[in-house]
This record gives sequence, C-alpha cells and structure tokens, in this order.
Amino acid sequence: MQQLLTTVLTGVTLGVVYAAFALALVLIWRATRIVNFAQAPMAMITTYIALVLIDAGYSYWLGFAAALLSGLVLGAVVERFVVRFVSGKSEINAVILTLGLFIVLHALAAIVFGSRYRSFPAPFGLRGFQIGDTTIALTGFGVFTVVAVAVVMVGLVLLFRGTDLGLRMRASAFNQEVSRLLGVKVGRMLTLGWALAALVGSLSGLLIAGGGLVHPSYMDGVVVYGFVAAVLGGLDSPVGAVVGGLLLGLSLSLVSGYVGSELVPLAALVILMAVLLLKPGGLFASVRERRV
Amino acid sequence: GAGGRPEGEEKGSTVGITDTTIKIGAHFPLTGVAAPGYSEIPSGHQAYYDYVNANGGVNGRKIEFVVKDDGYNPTNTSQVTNELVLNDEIFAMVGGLGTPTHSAVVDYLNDAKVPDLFVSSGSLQWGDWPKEKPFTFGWQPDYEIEGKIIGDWVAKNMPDAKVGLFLQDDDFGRDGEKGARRYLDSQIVAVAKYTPGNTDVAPQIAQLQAAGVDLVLGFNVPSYTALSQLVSLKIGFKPKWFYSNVGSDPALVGSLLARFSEGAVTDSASLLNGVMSTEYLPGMDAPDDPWMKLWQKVWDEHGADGELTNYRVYGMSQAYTFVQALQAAGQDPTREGIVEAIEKSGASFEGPGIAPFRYTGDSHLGISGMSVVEIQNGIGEDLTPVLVTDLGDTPIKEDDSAAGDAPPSNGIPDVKPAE
Amino acid sequence: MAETFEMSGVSVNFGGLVALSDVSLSVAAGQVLGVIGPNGAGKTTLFNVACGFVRPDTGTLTWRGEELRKLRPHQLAGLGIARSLQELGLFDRMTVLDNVLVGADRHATTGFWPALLGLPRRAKDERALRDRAMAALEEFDIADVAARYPASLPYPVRKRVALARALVGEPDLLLLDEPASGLSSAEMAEIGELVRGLTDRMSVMLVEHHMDLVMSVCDDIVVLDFGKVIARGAPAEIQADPAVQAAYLGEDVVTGADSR
Amino acid sequence: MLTVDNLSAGYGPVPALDDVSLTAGHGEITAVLGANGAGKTTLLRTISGLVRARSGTVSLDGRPLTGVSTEDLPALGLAHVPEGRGVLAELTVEENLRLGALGSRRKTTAADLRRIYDLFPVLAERGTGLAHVLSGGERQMLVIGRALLSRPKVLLLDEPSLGLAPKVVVQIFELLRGLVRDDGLTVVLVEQNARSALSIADHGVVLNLGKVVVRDDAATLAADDGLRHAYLGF
Amino acid sequence: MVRRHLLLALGALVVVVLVLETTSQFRNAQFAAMAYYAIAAAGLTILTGLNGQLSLGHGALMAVGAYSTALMLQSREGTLPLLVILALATVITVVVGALVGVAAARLHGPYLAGATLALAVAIPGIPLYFSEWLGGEQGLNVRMPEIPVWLADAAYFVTGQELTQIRYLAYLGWLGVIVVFVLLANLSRSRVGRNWQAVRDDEVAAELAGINLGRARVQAFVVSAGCAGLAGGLLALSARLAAPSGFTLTLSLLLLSAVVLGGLGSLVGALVGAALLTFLPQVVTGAGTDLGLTDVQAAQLAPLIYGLVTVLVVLLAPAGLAGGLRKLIHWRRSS
Ligand SMILES: Nc1ncnc2c1ncn2[C@@H]1O[C@H](COP(=O)(O)OP(=O)(O)OP(=O)(O)O)[C@@H](O)[C@H]1O
Ligand SMILES: Nc1ncnc2c1ncn2[C@@H]1O[C@H](COP(=O)(O)OP(=O)(O)OP(=O)(O)O)[C@@H](O)[C@H]1O
Ligand SMILES: CC(C)C[C@H](N)C(=O)O
Ligand SMILES: [Mg+2]
Ligand SMILES: [Mg+2]
Repeated sequence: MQQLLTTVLTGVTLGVVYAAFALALVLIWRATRIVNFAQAPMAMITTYIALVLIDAGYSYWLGFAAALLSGLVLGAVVERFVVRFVSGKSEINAVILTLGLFIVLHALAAIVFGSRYRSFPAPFGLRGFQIGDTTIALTGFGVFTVVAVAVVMVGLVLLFRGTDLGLRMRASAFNQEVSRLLGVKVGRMLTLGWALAALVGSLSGLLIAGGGLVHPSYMDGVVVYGFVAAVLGGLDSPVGAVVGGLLLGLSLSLVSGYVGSELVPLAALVILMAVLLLKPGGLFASVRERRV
Repeated sequence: GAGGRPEGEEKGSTVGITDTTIKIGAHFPLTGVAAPGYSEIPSGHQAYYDYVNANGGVNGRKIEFVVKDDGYNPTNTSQVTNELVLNDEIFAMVGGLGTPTHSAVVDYLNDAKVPDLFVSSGSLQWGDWPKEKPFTFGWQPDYEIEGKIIGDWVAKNMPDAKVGLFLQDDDFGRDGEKGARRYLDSQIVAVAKYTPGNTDVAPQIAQLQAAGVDLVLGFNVPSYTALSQLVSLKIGFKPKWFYSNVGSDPALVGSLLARFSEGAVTDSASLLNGVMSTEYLPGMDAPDDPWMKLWQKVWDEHGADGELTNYRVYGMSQAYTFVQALQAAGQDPTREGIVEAIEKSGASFEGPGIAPFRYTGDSHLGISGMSVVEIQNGIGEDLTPVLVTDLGDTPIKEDDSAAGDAPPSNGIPDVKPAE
Repeated sequence: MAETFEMSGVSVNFGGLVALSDVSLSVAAGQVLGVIGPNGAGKTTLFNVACGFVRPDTGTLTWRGEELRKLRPHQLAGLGIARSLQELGLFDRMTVLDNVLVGADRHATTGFWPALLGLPRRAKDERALRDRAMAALEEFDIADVAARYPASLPYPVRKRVALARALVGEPDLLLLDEPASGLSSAEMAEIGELVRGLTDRMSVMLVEHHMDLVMSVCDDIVVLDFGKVIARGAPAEIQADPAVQAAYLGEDVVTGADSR
Repeated sequence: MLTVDNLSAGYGPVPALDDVSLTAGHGEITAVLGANGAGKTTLLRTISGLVRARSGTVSLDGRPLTGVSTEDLPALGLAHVPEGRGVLAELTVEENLRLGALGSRRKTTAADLRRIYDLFPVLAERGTGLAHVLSGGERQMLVIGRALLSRPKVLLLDEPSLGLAPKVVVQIFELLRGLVRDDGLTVVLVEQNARSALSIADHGVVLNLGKVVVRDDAATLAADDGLRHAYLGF
Repeated sequence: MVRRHLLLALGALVVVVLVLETTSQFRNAQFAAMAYYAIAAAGLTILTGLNGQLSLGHGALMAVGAYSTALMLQSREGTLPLLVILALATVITVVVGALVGVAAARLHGPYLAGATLALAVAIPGIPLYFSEWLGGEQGLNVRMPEIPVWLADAAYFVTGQELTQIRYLAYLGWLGVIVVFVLLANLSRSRVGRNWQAVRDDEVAAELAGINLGRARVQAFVVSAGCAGLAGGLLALSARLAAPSGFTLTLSLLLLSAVVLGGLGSLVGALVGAALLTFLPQVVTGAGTDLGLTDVQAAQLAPLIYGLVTVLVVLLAPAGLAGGLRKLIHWRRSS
C-alpha cells in the first residue's frame, strides 16, 4: 500500500516536472510554431547561472530570480539573433537549427562550467511529510513544484485565452504577413514568445535541479519525456501539457516500480502511440476536421 | 602462400615504440552523460606519466598518452580505437573505460595483437578468458569477488538482516549479485534494478521499502548513491546501506549531497555516517597514506586544473601499474613481450592496491581483494583486514601481504625485467 | 445511362449545423450540372461528399449504376472521377510537368518494384505518361511552362495547370469548384468554352458564383440554400425563380447575364 | 487621402510596378483594374510595405509612409484586405474580428461586433468556432468584416468579390458606398470584375504590365468600348 | 535515366576501388563508417525530403538492423553468407519499419516528431529487458566472418595487396552505398517518388489524384527503414558490436542534422552529411589538441564546432552544403 502511494506520489511530482517543461514547449509552439529542442540546454545554462551565484554565497532566491531573468534574456537573444532568420520558413530547418543550438550550448556549458556532477539546493525541505508514523513521498519542495507549475499553467491559459497580447502572439505564429497587416508587431511577438518560453523552461530547469544533481546533460532526459508530454496534450494546450505530463509521470513511475525500469521508454512510446492513434492531434487537440 | 603472397615472418611487434618514446592510448568518455567523474581518470594517467617522463622516463623512453573521447558510445569506441591503433599506432591500450564500450573493441585489439591493459571496469570478461583474449588484462577487483566479499561479511556479521539489492541493470549489477548470492541467497528479500539514465529511482526504493528490507546492498554508480539517499529521505526509509566501491566515493557523494539541504539535510557527511562499503585503493579520505602523499605531490607538480579526486587517484594508480609492466617487459619491449611479462611477474607488482593482482597465464583478472569499511565523517574506517578471493567457489581469506606496500622514495617503481 | 452520377437523400451534419439536408441530384453523361447557392449553402460540402472527404450521415452515391459505399478520396481517380479544388492545391515544389504527371498516374501500368529496379518496362511506362502529360499541357496551351514551378506563374496559368492535372487522367466525371474565381471576364469566357468542349467526353458538375458562366454552360442547375435544394431546372427557369432570386441572386444582378 | 507618386517595385529583374502614380481622394472609391498579372496586387502590397518600393513614395493625408512599417499602418487608419483570404484559420471567428480592431489600438465593443454580425449573420453563428470550418465565401466575409472593425480611414481591398455570391457582392458594394458617403472613407478597390467595380467607383485606374495606361472617371471608363476590350475584357 | 544511374554507379565503383586501395587502413575504417552513415542518411533524406515525414527515430531502426545482423552472426561455426545476412537484416528492419510506418502515417509535423522521438529512446530499452537474448547493456558482440578465400585471392590478384578485414568491410559498405543510391535514384525519378512528393506538397490534391496517402507514407517509411536496417547491419560489423548505447537519441538526431547539412532531399547531400559526421569530429579534435587544448577541452570542441556548423549552414545555406555549392557554381558561371 505504501509502495503504491510512494510510486503514485513520486509519479505525480515527476509528471509535474515534465509538465513544466512541456509548458515551455507549448508556449513556444503557440507563439512561433517551432519545436524548440534547445529548450533543455537553455534551461541547463540558466540553472548553472543560479548555481554559480548560490555557490558564491548568495541566497537561493537570488539565484532563482537570476536564472529566470537570464532565461528571459537568453530566449529573447536566441530568437532575435538566430531563430528569426528561419522563422516562417521550412519546418525542418527550424528543427535542425534548434538541434544545432542544443549541441552548441551543451558543449559550451561543459567547457565553461565543467562536466562534473554538482548538487543543487532546494528552497524547501526534502524530507517527506509525516502522517501518523508513516512518511509520505511528498516533500515541501514537491509542494512548491506543484504550486509553481499550476501557477504557470493558469498564467498561460489566461495569457492565451484572455488577453489581447496572447491573441496577438498566436496570430503571429499562424500567419506573419496577415498579422502584420493587422498591426501586430510580429517580430516583437516572436521575441516575447521565446523569452517567456525560456523563462518557463528555466523554471522547469530549477525545479528539476532542486535537491538533485546538475551536470551539462542533466536536462536531457526531460527533452524526450517533456516533449512526449506536450505532444500527448496536443502541443497547443497548456492544460493539455499538464495533463500529458501527469499522465506520463504517473504511468512511467508505475511501470518503473512494478514492471521494470528498462521498459520506461517503451512504455512512453506505447502510451504516446495509443493516444495518437485515437487522437492524432493529442488529447486536447482542437478539432480540425475540414480539409477542403 | 595462397594467391602467391609472400609469407610474413612473425616477430614481436614494436609498433609505437621508438628509442626515446612509447606511445599508448585509451578511450574515455570525455563528453556526454558518463563524462562527469570518469573524464577525470585520464588526467590522473597523464599527470603520472608526466611525472615519470620528467624523471627520465622508462628505460630512457618518454610515455606519450593519447586519449580519445568515445562519449560512452561503443560505436565511437570502435572508431576511436581504429584511430588509436591504425592512425596513432599506439603500442598498447591502457585503461580504456567502460564495459559496453570496451566490449566493442576487445576482440579487435586481440585480433590485432595490441596489448589491452588494465581496462577501467570490473567486468569479468577482461580477465576470465585469457585463452580467447590473451592481450587483455583487467585491473580493478571484478564485481563478482566484490559481491562475494560483501556477501560473506554480511552473512557473518548481520545474519538476521533482510537484504535488498539495488542494482545497476548491467554486468556490474549482475556480477555483483552473483557474488553476493553465493553467501546471502537466503537473506535477500528484494531486488530492485535501475536503468542508467533514468534518474527517478523512487519506485525502486519504494519496492525495497515495501519488502521490509533493512540492509540495502547497492551496486550502483555514485550519482545513484546520492539519488537513493535522497529518495530514502523523502519516503522515510531508514535501512543500513552498503554500497560497492564504485558507488561509495565518500568525498564525491558527500559533496553531491552537500547541497540537498536548506533545512532538510543539514550535515551531508553525517547522512553517510554508518554507510558501509569496500576499498581496494587508498583514496582521498586517507590523505596521510604514503601513496596519497605521492599522488598529491604528482598532482601538484604535473596535474591539470582542478583538485585531486579519487578518479584521478584511480588513473594514477593504473598508470603506476603500467609503468611497472613496461619495466617488466625489459629494455626492448614488444607487444607480445609485455603481455608475457605481466603474466610472469604481474602477481608480484607492489603498488597502491591493498591486495595482490591475480595475473598469471591462466587469469588476467586484476586486484584480488578489498577490505570492508564503514564511513564515518567522510572517512572509510576498516571493519576487516584485506579479504582476498577469486571467482567461483574460491574461499575468502585474509591477506595483508600487499597492504603494506609503500611507494619508492622517488615515486617511480623499479621492477626487474621478467625472465 | 451508364455514366450517370447520382446522389440521393444525402444529409450532412457538422455537430448541430445542418450542412446538407436530404439532397438528391443526378448528372447524366455529357451533361453539365451547375450547383449554385449562397455562401455556406453547402456546395463545397456536397462535392466533399461526392469525393469521400465527408461521409454523409444518410444517403447514397451511385456511379455507373453501382453504389459507392465507404468511398475514399483516393479511389476517385480510379473510378474516373476528377475534381479541381477551390484553392488550386498545386504541388508547389514540383514542376508543372510533374504536377500533371501525378494527375496522369491513373494510367500507369508498372508498380513499385519496376520503379525501384529501374526495369526497362518502367521507362516505357514513364514515356507514355509523359506523352500524355505533354499532350494535356499543349491542350491548355501551357507546354512552355512545363519545367517551371507553379508559384512563379500568374494565377490564370496556375488555374490551367490545375485543370490540366484534373483532365489528364481522362475522367468521365469532372467536379469543378469555382473554376472562374479570380479570372477576368475574358478568361471566364474561355473556361466556359472549355467546359462545353468537354461534354462529348465527360459529365461535369460545376460550382460557381459567376452567373454569366453558370447560365451559359449548364444544362441543368440545382440551387442549394441552407443545405436544402430549393430549386432545380434549366438555366432560364432558375433565373426566373423568385425563391432563387431572393436567396441568392438579389434583384439587380440578373440583368447582366445576357449582355455578353 | 492616399497619394502614390512614381512608385516602382518588382520581385526579380522584371519590374511588376513601373512608375505608378495615383490619388485616392477622401470619400472616394478608386478602382484599380487590369488583366491578371498587371500588378494590381503588387500595388497594394507595396503601399502596405509588404513589398519594398524601388523608388517613389506613398503618402497618407500628406504624410509620407516611407520608413513606416506595415505593422504601424492600421494605427494610422489604413486597412488592407489581402488577396486570397487572409483568414487566421486556427483562431476563432471572433478572435479574427477582434484582431481587426486591435490593430487600430481600439477595444472591440459589442456594438462593433454587432454591426459586423448584422452585415454577415453567418459570422455570428460561427462566432466561437474556429474560422477553419468556414466556407470560401464565409472566409471572404470574415476578412472584410475584420478590416471594417478597425474603422479605417483608407481601405485597400484586393478582389473582395472573390468567391462571394452575387447577392453578397451587391450588398458589400452598397455598404462601401454607404461608408464612403457617410464616414468619408477612402477606398482603393482592386477588382477582376471590372464591370461591377466601375459601377460603384468614382475613378478608375487601369494597369497593364505594371504601368498605368488609363486613368479617368469610372463612368467614362465603363463607356469606353475600345478600352474595355483591350484591357478590361468585357 | 536508368542507364545514366548505372553508368554513374560504375564510375563510382572505380573511384571507390582507387580510393580504398590507396588509403591507409585507418582511412578505410573511416570510409566504412562513412558508408553506413551515407546509407542511413540517404534513406532519411528520401523520407524527409521527398515525402515530408520528419523522423527523429531512425537510429532505432538502425538498431534493429544491427541486432538482426549480430544475432545471425552469433553462432560460432557456420553462419549464412554475409551478403545474405545483411539482406535479411534489411528485410527484418523493413518489417519493423512497416509497423512503425503504419502507425506514423496518420501523424503530422510535431506529432510525428514526438512519436519517432519516443521510438528512438524506446527501442534501445528492449535489449535491456530481454538481456538473456540480446545481451543487455553490453550488447551482442559481432565477429566479422572470415573473408571468403576465393575473394581474398581474387582481390590479391587484382590489386596486389592483401584484402584486410577493414578494407573488406569498406568495400562492402561502399557496395551498399552504390546499390542503395542507384535504387533510391531510380525510385525518386519514378512515379513512386513523384507521388511521395505530391503527398508532401498537398495531401488533398494528392488524394484526389488517386494516391492513397497512408500507403504512400508507409511505402516511403519502409524504404527508408530498409536503408536504416542495412546501415545498422554495416554499423554492427564496423563497430563489432550491437549495444543499446550505440543507438542513442543522439544518433538519430545527428543523422537528421547530417541530412539537412548536406542538403535535404538530395542524395549527394546525404553523402556530404555522412562525410561531415565521419570526418569532422576527428579533424576538429585533432586541431584542438594541436592548439594545445587539454583532451577534455578538445573533445568538447568537436560537438561545439559541429553545432556551430549546423547553425551556420541552416542560417546561411538553407539548401544545405550540396545546395549551397550548386548555387555558388551557378553564380560563378553566370557572372
Ligand atoms: N512573389 C512573387 N514572386 C515573383 N513574381 C511575382 C510574385 N508575385 C507576383 N509576381 C509577378 O508580378 C507580376 C504582377 O503580379 P500581381 O500579383 O501584382 O498582379 P495582379 O494584377 O494582382 O494579378 P491578379 O489579377 O492575378 O491578382 C506578375 O507577372 C506576377 O507573376
Ligand atoms: N468541418 C466542418 N465543421 C463545421 N462546419 C462546417 C464544416 N465544414 C463546413 N462547415 C459549414 O458548413 C456550411 C457549408 O459549407 P460549404 O463549404 O459547403 O459552403 P459553400 O456552399 O461551398 O460556400 P461558398 O460558396 O462560400 O464556398 C458552412 O456554413 C460551413 O461553415
Ligand atoms: C569503475 C568504473 C571506472 C567502471 C565503470 N563502472 C564501468 O564498468 O563501466
Ligand atoms: Mg465552397
Ligand atoms: Mg492580384
């Protein structure tokens, strides 16, 4: 019983982390129609920035803020000076460009920060809460993670659904020329989209790192599962990203605990294919039936 | 010959050797997921070779050490080994790291008759079949004898413990389990395996907890030691821990755990207090050991950037053994000659290892034993004398014969050529 | 009567929205049937049903006397039915010739393996297709742009490419969705002649908002409004029908029809 | 008032617009006519800054638009309905409409929306659904409605009648006349359908191969048989 | 057209013989690696360039070919002839590719990317689960069968040099390259290739032209899977091993980037991309070491440069190196 509870709770925490990363992908997808593979190394770099500050004796929260801020800047810079030149052109070239960035950032981080393992602090406790005389697998930091992701999700839903800014961002992602004719500052929207996405990505980096080990590849695992989570949810939907993340985290945790951890990636594939065969556009896909 | 070919005369090969140099090489993961930690080993090698070279080299020859990155990907290992053998024309491979990676090239090296010395991995396959792989030698104690020694100690000292295994899902975990089961079969109540790369080990630890385990035996790498500690903290699981040597480097694990704090884990060293492990080399926790003093000196004089670490100590210790082997091969070493020399006199090499090597014509397995230690405040305190054994049902016995070795004063071995 | 295309009792709902309701019609061999009606009346949807893009909730399709069940779009070409799209749908990264060759694919006789192995009979087959495609390009007077890419061509030329692609397969029934949109009156007249010229080879179903064209080429007209057939008959009858005028034509426009 | 002076533009070596000048007066409809490929669309796109002018200027109420980016034009009161349905199919109908107003920095009021919905009732029915499902003509209505929502001073329309039922064309043209009359709207109307365009326009400009060949009152143009046959094809 | 392909192939064969006979063993080994990259990249370039399907999982299909080859070479005495083994490995991968292709045929853009990404990480997990049979993390060792005596003799007779294992493998690989390229060139210039392109450009129009979308997609996927299978088999021979860590996501992604670097949709581009994958790391690392960098730094330099090259090529020559070169030549000629 306790094993199940532990497995489920850790699955949820894991899922929330996937969800955080998936939210960043969704944001960038909605704002620019690009899948950003470089999201993970960008978050890795900003986490290192936080770590450098914390190691220098500053508080966790200063590092936290610095990471988010540098994420914002990094996202904007990458969009403005690199991605801008392929946006709206061939889809695959954009994908390859972000892959190239992935490799570059990785190598840079290894050169600048070294490739050894380093531990990253957590702002809240890492001991499970005590209920009676059992300890449940939910920690203060876990609660913080869940809350942070929920806040981001709600924020994104409000941004896209409720605000003119969100509307403008979506419009420029779909059709740059028409958007410009409608007075949307497309360039600014794209930069903003990347900046915000990189900020959310940085948050996910901090959440994954918190109370864990950091090295240049520490985010690589989440690239696959975060992407799968986003795709499960339908890529366009922040709520979908969170549901996809939770579904994935939970199932993978159960598979790992009761079947075998080597089958975790296979389970991810099976879940994804099962969902996509029923709904080729993901769980929360907006119905797009008309083709002619 | 067939097709009218001239017949080549087979003599000892001296590829890679000149009058003033000897070129050796190895593959290590310098990039990628396995790079943290392991990428430091070659810098240990390099520092020691630089030290030896600065002191005149071996028989007047300077050692050139060529390191190639394989990113822990066997396909790359194969390519860089081709490069080392065919392009750089190394005399021998020394210290090539990793079980899956080195598996890719072991046959090739043997086919090409390139000495494949002191593989950085405790898999049995480097030493157990000298007939099929005459050029390959292991170095560290293999995981099976480590499993045996741990199993035997637990069976004797904690006969009532309900043991759970926490295993990396490969040769490492499998060989360790095999050794441990020889003594502990009836005590083992649960086995949890993790796949490297999957950092969520909560399901595995929860499984051990659910089985009522009160002693966990871990055959895992250091980062998973940290992860397993953290998860246990999270779910309130408080067994005794026994990590195999690979996973236990207290300096490293301690520093990894150092930050998992902010109120929760205040003192990281104390988190590891009472954890048991094994040791076969003096390491960073024993700065006063004469070997460690030597390594510190070498590192200070010739080391690259950064601190001395246990990975670098591992590399220097391997390098030391290689220098011994080269000396044993005599004034005019050949590839066949060095293999023969290690088979003949390797078992008597005196080095930092606390147990003797098992090198003979019938076995190319490395160090034969280790001692069981308990970590207190970041230091491994011996619980046993040195215990040595071999594969299969070879009994475990105490053997302190190699534990007292001290380095020569100049820090360079002086092995006589094998007859 | 063998070449008749019939739809009977076709209804389509898009979640509450009735796009077609109990629509029946038929096109006989060599006939041009016009389908007109206000925007959103269901004309394109009707074509989509005929092509298998939309599966009707009720109703049946019959072609050459046989019912088409579970029709899938890719089966159309084989059945001898071709359709031009409202928004052209040219293959942008293929030359004009290749575009038309794809349309001619129905007449190919060799399959995957000869293509893979480059067998001689594939080369022969390919030559035959090419001749067919070039003939079609010449018929539409666009042979000179065979090697160009569609995007670089003026709209009316692109339109012809699309038509050539639809016709090179030598269909027996052609569905044309707004072939004249974006064309000048002169070009529209050309299209009209072209369509009339097709009737000895095939039947045509035509959706169009330009009344001049519709009235001049159609033998028969069906008028849809809100998914229902509100009138059918010869052009003159339709033009005079007050219901059609109210729903679709408006009062003024009718006058222009005869002034060409 | 929109003034175009000696404008030239092109896509490759061949100019698509060659030294074109025209004036679209306040409260007037100016029809731009010509065969396919004459350069009508290019003219509108150059005015909007979507195509870079090689030489010449465009000015709005005397203010030169050189250096003003496309994105700022709606705020200056210029709306452009592009050729070939610029519907953002992935957004809802209402979101498409809202974007129209956003460009001119205004909040969409319920009254604004109602005005468009009255004009095109079908858009009201589809309001919260994705624009993706709209029929060809419904899309055309949407883009026109969207442009009107920005309450422009100058409206550039590229073939607005494309795909619309005759009755709707009449309705839209009537609406345009009304706006021009009542609000002083300036309209530049590109039409393939020269006859109906000239029927509501005040002036007409005929382009051929990127050059202005004739410029005159709409009525005069419509009456000129030679011209009609040579360039307008009716 | 076909005759031209055959003539080109013959010319290529001559070049291959000349190059392999005059270069060192080490170069031979590199050429063998280039050969399998080229074959896999060629399949991928057909899939992505011609049919518009983005696969991030071709490394996994290579794994299928590699493991099939390894399994067939396990028995110590008497295996099938090597060419038969490679053919069978290709066929097995084709079957797996068909299964994947059927599932993938309905997916688009990022959804397809996600599914193939999951495939890329899932397949290498299978040998871990069936470790008894597939060797777990260590994988299966592959022993290249002896060179048939008649072949070795014939080679010696013709070239006057001993045919080493490595050179033999390089020949095998380049034979594969030539055959695969001829077949793919045939396909892409035929109605089959044309229909794939049509599906890529406009699904609705393609369907109306009588093309069964699903079938065309599966067909393209299967062809490219076949290439990946053959490449995997050659890789296993070349690396002497089939192990999960040889088929990480990185491999899939590198393949895709090679295809784009070379020039998407062009077979020459696949060759260029393969050459980059094979030679760039070694050259860059070598240069780094010569510049006095430490081994670790020099090792990081290779991915850094590769990444930068990728970014720059995408930005400056979106048609890839092959495309960029073609443009440059045109420009030279016309100016
Ligand atoms: N993006 C482009 N690239 C190259 N040439 C173009 C491009 N757009 C238009 N052209 C060419 O420029 C010329 C003018 O085209 P434009 O679209 O302005 O004509 P138009 O009068 O609007 O025609 P239509 O009535 O077909 O809309 C034509 O010859 C056309 O082929
Ligand atoms: N997939 C769909 N989901 C919901 N509504 C749809 C869908 N497809 C079409 N519709 C609606 O059905 C109605 C009929 O559309 P259709 O495209 O058939 O009209 P049409 O007669 O071709 O109009 P037009 O002349 O403007 O092209 C329209 O109101 C359209 O919005
Ligand atoms: C001790 C380590 C350097 C070896 C490593 N654990 C391996 O087997 O791959
Ligand atoms: Mg329609
Ligand atoms: Mg135009």
